[in-house]
Amino acid sequence: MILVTFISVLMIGGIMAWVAASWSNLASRWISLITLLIDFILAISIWMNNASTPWIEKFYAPWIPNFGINFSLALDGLSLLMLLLTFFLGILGVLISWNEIQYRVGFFHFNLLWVLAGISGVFLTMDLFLFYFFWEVMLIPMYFLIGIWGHENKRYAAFKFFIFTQASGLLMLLAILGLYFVHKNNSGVGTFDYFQLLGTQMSLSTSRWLMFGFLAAFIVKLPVVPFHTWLPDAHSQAPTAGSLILAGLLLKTGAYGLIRFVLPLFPEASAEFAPWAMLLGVVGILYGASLSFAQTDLKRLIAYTSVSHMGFVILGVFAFNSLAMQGAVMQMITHGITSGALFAIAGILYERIHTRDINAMGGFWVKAPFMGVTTLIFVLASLGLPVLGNFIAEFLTLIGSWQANQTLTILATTGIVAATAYSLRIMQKVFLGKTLNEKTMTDLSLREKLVFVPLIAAIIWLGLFPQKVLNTTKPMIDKSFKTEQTTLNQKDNGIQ
Amino acid sequence: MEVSAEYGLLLASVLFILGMIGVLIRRNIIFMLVCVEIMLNAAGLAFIVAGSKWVQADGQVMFIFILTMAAAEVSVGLALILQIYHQLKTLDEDAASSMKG
Amino acid sequence: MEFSNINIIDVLPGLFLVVASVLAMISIAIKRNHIFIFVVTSTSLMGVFLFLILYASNHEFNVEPLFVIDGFGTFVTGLIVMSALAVSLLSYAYFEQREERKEEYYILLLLATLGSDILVISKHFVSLFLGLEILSISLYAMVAYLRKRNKSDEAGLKYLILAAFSSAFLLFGMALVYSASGSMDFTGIAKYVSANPTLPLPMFAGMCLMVVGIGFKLGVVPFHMWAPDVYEGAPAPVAAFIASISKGGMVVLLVRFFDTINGFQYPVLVLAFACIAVASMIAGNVLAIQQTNVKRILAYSSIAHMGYILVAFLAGGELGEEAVSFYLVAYFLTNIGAFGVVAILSDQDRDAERLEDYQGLFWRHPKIAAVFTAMLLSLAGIPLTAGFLGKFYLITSGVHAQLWWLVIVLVASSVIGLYYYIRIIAMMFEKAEGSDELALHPRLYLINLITLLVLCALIIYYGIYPQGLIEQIHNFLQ
Amino acid sequence: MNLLIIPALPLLGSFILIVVGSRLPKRMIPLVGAGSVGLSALATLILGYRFISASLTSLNVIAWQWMDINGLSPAIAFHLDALSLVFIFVITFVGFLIHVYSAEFMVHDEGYARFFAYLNLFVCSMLTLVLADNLVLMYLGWEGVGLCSYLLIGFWYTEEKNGYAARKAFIVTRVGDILMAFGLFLLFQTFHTLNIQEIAGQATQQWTVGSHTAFVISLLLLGGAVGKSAQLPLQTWLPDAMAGPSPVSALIHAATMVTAGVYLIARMHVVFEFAPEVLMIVGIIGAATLVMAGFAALTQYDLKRVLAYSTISQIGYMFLALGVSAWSAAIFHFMIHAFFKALLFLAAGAVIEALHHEHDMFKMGGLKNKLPVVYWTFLVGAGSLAAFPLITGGFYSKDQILWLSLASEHGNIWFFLMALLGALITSIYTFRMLFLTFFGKENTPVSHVPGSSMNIPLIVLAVLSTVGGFIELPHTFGHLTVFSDFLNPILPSVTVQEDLENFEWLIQLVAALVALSGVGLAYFFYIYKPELSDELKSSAADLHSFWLSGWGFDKLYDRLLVRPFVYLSNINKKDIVDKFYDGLVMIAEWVNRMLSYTQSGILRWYLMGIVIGGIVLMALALL
Repeated sequence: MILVTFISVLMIGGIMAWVAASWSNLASRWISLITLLIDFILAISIWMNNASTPWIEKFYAPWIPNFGINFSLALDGLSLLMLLLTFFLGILGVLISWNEIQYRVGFFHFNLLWVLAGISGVFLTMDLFLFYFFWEVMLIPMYFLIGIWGHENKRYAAFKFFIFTQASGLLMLLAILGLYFVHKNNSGVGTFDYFQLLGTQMSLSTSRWLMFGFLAAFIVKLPVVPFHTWLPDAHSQAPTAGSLILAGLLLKTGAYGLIRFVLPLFPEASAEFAPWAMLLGVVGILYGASLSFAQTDLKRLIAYTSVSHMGFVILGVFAFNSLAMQGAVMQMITHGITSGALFAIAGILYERIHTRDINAMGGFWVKAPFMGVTTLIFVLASLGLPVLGNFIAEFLTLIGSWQANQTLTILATTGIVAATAYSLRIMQKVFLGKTLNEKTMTDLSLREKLVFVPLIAAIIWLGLFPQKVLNTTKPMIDKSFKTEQTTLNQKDNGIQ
Repeated sequence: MEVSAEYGLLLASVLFILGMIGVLIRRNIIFMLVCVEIMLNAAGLAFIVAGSKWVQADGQVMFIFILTMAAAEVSVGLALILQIYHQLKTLDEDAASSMKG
Repeated sequence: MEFSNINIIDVLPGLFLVVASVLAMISIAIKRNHIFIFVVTSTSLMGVFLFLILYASNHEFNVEPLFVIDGFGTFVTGLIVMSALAVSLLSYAYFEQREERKEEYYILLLLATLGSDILVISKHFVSLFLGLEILSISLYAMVAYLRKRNKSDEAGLKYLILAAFSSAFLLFGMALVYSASGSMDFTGIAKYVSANPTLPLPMFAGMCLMVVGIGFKLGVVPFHMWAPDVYEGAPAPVAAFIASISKGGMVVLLVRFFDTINGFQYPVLVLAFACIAVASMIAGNVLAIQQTNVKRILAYSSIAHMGYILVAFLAGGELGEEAVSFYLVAYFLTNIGAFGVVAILSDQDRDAERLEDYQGLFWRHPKIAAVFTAMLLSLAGIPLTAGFLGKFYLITSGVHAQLWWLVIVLVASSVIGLYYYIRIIAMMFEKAEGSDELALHPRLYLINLITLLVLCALIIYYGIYPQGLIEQIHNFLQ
Repeated sequence: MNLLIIPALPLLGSFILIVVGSRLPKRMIPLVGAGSVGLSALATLILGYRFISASLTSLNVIAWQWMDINGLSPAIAFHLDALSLVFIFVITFVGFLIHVYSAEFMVHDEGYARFFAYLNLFVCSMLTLVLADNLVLMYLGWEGVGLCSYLLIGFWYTEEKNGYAARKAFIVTRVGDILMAFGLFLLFQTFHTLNIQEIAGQATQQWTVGSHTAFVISLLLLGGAVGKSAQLPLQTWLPDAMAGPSPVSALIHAATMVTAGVYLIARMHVVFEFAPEVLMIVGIIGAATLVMAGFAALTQYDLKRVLAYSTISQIGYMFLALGVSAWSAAIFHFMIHAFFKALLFLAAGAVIEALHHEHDMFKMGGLKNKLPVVYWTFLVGAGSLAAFPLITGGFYSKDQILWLSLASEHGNIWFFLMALLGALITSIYTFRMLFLTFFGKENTPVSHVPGSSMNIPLIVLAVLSTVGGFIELPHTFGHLTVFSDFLNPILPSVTVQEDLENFEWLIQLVAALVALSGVGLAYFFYIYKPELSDELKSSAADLHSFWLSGWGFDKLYDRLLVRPFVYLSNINKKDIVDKFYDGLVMIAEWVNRMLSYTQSGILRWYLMGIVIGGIVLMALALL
């Protein structure tokens, strides 16, 4: 039941926030903040006392029996972590847009909360139809967030985002239906239930096609080069909270989908596809890095770093061993925090100097040392410095993928050098060097500190005490690698 | 004397095609209407031929329906043509092309 | 044929409609009064609808030789009547603001509904022809009803000539089929067809010519070109009627005819329809992407949607029919809703058809904008709307029948489709600057608003909880 | 007393300074900064005393389990043994002295607190590096010091070029780091652990000398070491790193961080011993580097750049020693070098500050009497660097390396000759530096004379760099082996080729003579006949500029790597992939235009459409 609460609280909160705005914007801000806090505390409480069972919580109710469609939710370690991330970033999103958004505040928070509701749904649902349902539902409010409160080129960005994700989503729908009928023909029961579909027997070619259907949706969301071009536009045009949620959460739904659906549903096909997927990941890492090094629009730059970082996720997921998988999950979380923070910084810089062009920035450290330190920390995180969470993620991913494929791992690791280059470039261009454009520059306000201190704490905590997180996902990952372990061993022997 | 149904149908189709070509090439709306009527009557003829082929009354019944419908259609059509003429001061169909794209 | 009361019940809806139209005429003869005739029309439609809800059953009953009243027919009849009701509800306010004489419109409306109803239950060329012509001829008048407007007349004339032209094809086709098979009864034709596996040329030719006629009514490529012009010229409620009811009847007829004669055994016909479907889906969507006239956009989208329906039609079988029925419901509701919005925003000098008319609508009339958004999303097939489940149903049937190519085209083209729906939505959420001078100043009638809200509620309800509707369809289609 | 406190104190200090540094009164800042390091130095002394008196071999402390996923279970755990003890002693002690020095040196800088914060952070990470008991934690320290060096090189961040130097340092070392990372991956794959002791244990069980895996792994680790220790081919960052304040150069780029590579190899010597070829490579790198850097140092104008190149070349000696598996000799030279090189840098810093930030030696001169303390201490340091016979620590440490480079079982005559050549050059450039700076006529007036808190560290270091040498005396006289005995449990003592044992005195004699002759040459060229040096310079101008530019490595890498990368990323700034999707859109719009022509609004077209449709259908039917 609590799983339903997670989603419904957000939806109701959203409506309340919209209504409340008609008499006070502040009210709607507070409402959405409180709503998210409630969910966050709920999630935390579950996390604190969860047994290491694969499935912590389940909810099930029939919805469209004729198609065997059920409203079935379930929570395991992975979903739990993702939920935590969702609510955490959600809270920060509300805080960061506290002053930024002055236009149609109520509707803004409505959309914000409904996006989060959709995302939570995606992370929770265990019915493929329902999954697709939420998958689409989360797009609409996101579209509005970009399209209404975005920057100068918002229309284009919003369209691009919407159409890319929709197109890929429809392919996934086809694949889902294909799976449905395959299962129906095998067993006579038509159902979209994840657990029943898990062991579906099918010919390799069939599963290959279906897998590509699923992949289409996920690698566009992730995004994987060459399906990434919606991302820079969407990220750079969205309002701060929007970019924060895009980078922090929406991309993760893609990775989540890979872990939750593609690998378990099509083990052989994905094992067969793994090398190519890893290759795509590496291409993403390097390509994203080189592009972000060239950008002059700060948000665009950060967006391309996301492309680069999500490359590690797909690399780790398709390395088919628990080390890399843990790394990938970790990367999902840490990248969520890091990129979120960087976008937040870009946002508050924009609030102050009304430009995103880094050539118009420089030497802000003088005026804003706190902001400088904060940025420094997250820049270092994004270049994978130990002590910060991203290091754990990348280290695990790479040490895992090394077991699977060494050449690709080597290439991926060179991406870290590139990461150093572009990350330090941010620092240099914005905070070091000659002091420019500093008249309107001010240091972090208390509210902004309230945003960044938790982020910093989180990223350092993840870097020093990752075990708690790793334990949370451990049961689920161990379970999912009972089958793959064999293939991994074969790979191992192949290497020695 | 006996005429096989095929010839009847052939005649009908020739009529039909004539009418069709007429509709396609005439510019004057009234003539277009007339040509449509020709096509309809061609169809009617085809029905009658078919009816006589199967020695049934249905074909002729259908023809009567067609006549009625044609009449109704023409009446509405003429009304519209009047309106068009009021507005465009011409019966050239190509003039009535304000909506496009 | 024996008149046990159940059969009376079966034929009653049609009779009701006849009676209603006659009543309407009489009322005019007595006294011209808009409200009165509006009330008469609406109540009678309402009555028929309620009657169907209460007494409709899914058993089959033939009125030899013309009509067959079965579950499918009854269901769609109900749908048509309900849609007609919605249209008439929307029409009142619309025509109240126009200067023409309003009363005859309702007679035409009722007659058109009757014609469509006859199409739905007909199983014989004669009844088919009758229904079709009753529908068309009343539509000519309805399209050209606002005779002070050039567009309206032009649209009417175009529609008339094209419709007559295409029905000539249809008739000639019928004649050929008749001459070949010796029967104008679907079942009779079916017998003939099953008797001799290789059909003679005239038979085929006839069927193709019939397809031309049918295709025209459905407005599918390449018989679609009338659609945008007519939609643009016709009064918004009439456009709604054409978009939904007149097409719905034809769809049902097509399904029935093909099922009875089992047309799927002829690859030629299947191929023909496949090509038509693909062409419609692509052309319809592509034509709309740079269109700036909302009515034309909706016209093109309806072309595409007919293409979608053809996919389910080709899929055939139990699932196919269900899909068609469900999609018709969603499509009717959505289209009427969409044109309803256009209608409610129109004022006496012109319809609200320009894209700019919708700029910032969300901040001026949130409710209407919300409804329109829902309708457009439903057309685009986004979850939380009936349109999504409709499309889901179609794709399901397509995948089930392994029509991969059609399904792929469906998906791809609906992606193109997204663009122009979103464009309108984006327009509505723009900041409302500069749009004031060209903004229309319609008088808002509560009745329209309520109708729209009801439609919107239905769409969302079926989008979230389709189970009930699906059950209904199941019962009727057994 | 807990081992943790040693790295914890500086961390605490830096934390305090970062958080509240800006609000602290100016006096407090050095108190916190230097105080914390001082305390941990004290702690080190106490701990070291305990350690030796209890004659422990090792001491382990586990703070907490870092992560634990099937097999990979690195902990935040520290491991103290003789080797790491030497290192933490040097780090904390020299570190403390440098902090004290900085307290005065940096006092007028507005980033006072920031400076100490970074410096403390550095000390902490360096301690973590050397104390780590597993390679992951060591990697943490490894990256940490890299970060601090980045921050401190770019400390004066308003200068564009400082930022560039800082980034260069970070990125170049990062290249080495990822090689090391590969080493880690491979180690984990082979042994399923990254704990150093366990690796050592398993290596001895599983490997035989010359095993392929061992070869690859140690090569990769060497890559890391080369990066950090600025050896060929990754040495280019160090000279630029002089952009940082002098104390930074003293602490990071002379005494401690740059020797992390030496530490790594010494720490993993078990692995390296299974790969003699790699050890040979280490030696070659060392030899090549020390000569290369020596020549480069000969030609520099900038006082600090000379020291930088000399650091590179001295570390070259250490590598050479490691290469001939004279482990303790390398560590010994590390310690002595830490003393005198820190001393030299601090002194140089004092000089530069005295001449308000004049770096060019040729604009200096005659400071002998102006800055007596600096002069004398600098002299001691220079002597030690030039290995002035018998009285300096440098003599003993370097002489050991010279001897073993020939006499060790892995040694050979070429190593020896290179080392000898290096020694000659070393003493030449050292005293060239000394003469140019302190002798001759005064070119720039002295603005400000260093105070006590700058002088005291200089003196202490001077003493250390002299007496430090006497704890390890060669067989030929004294034969005192405190240091090597102390390290023996960790680092095996080197085995000398029997046939050479009796020639040690000869070698020492040669070495001494070489050192002295170097001094002589320097005197001849820069005091006795200065014009001669200019003629020499002009006669071999190309060679001079070649050496001046550090053998043109910078240019090479710039052409080879940097520019291509920047060029590639810049031409693709607009993201070529996007063009493809734009293309799709354009196609759709084109089709749309084409189709809109059919919607001409003319009835005839529409009729025609219907007819054509009919005909097509008929055609289908007929087929």
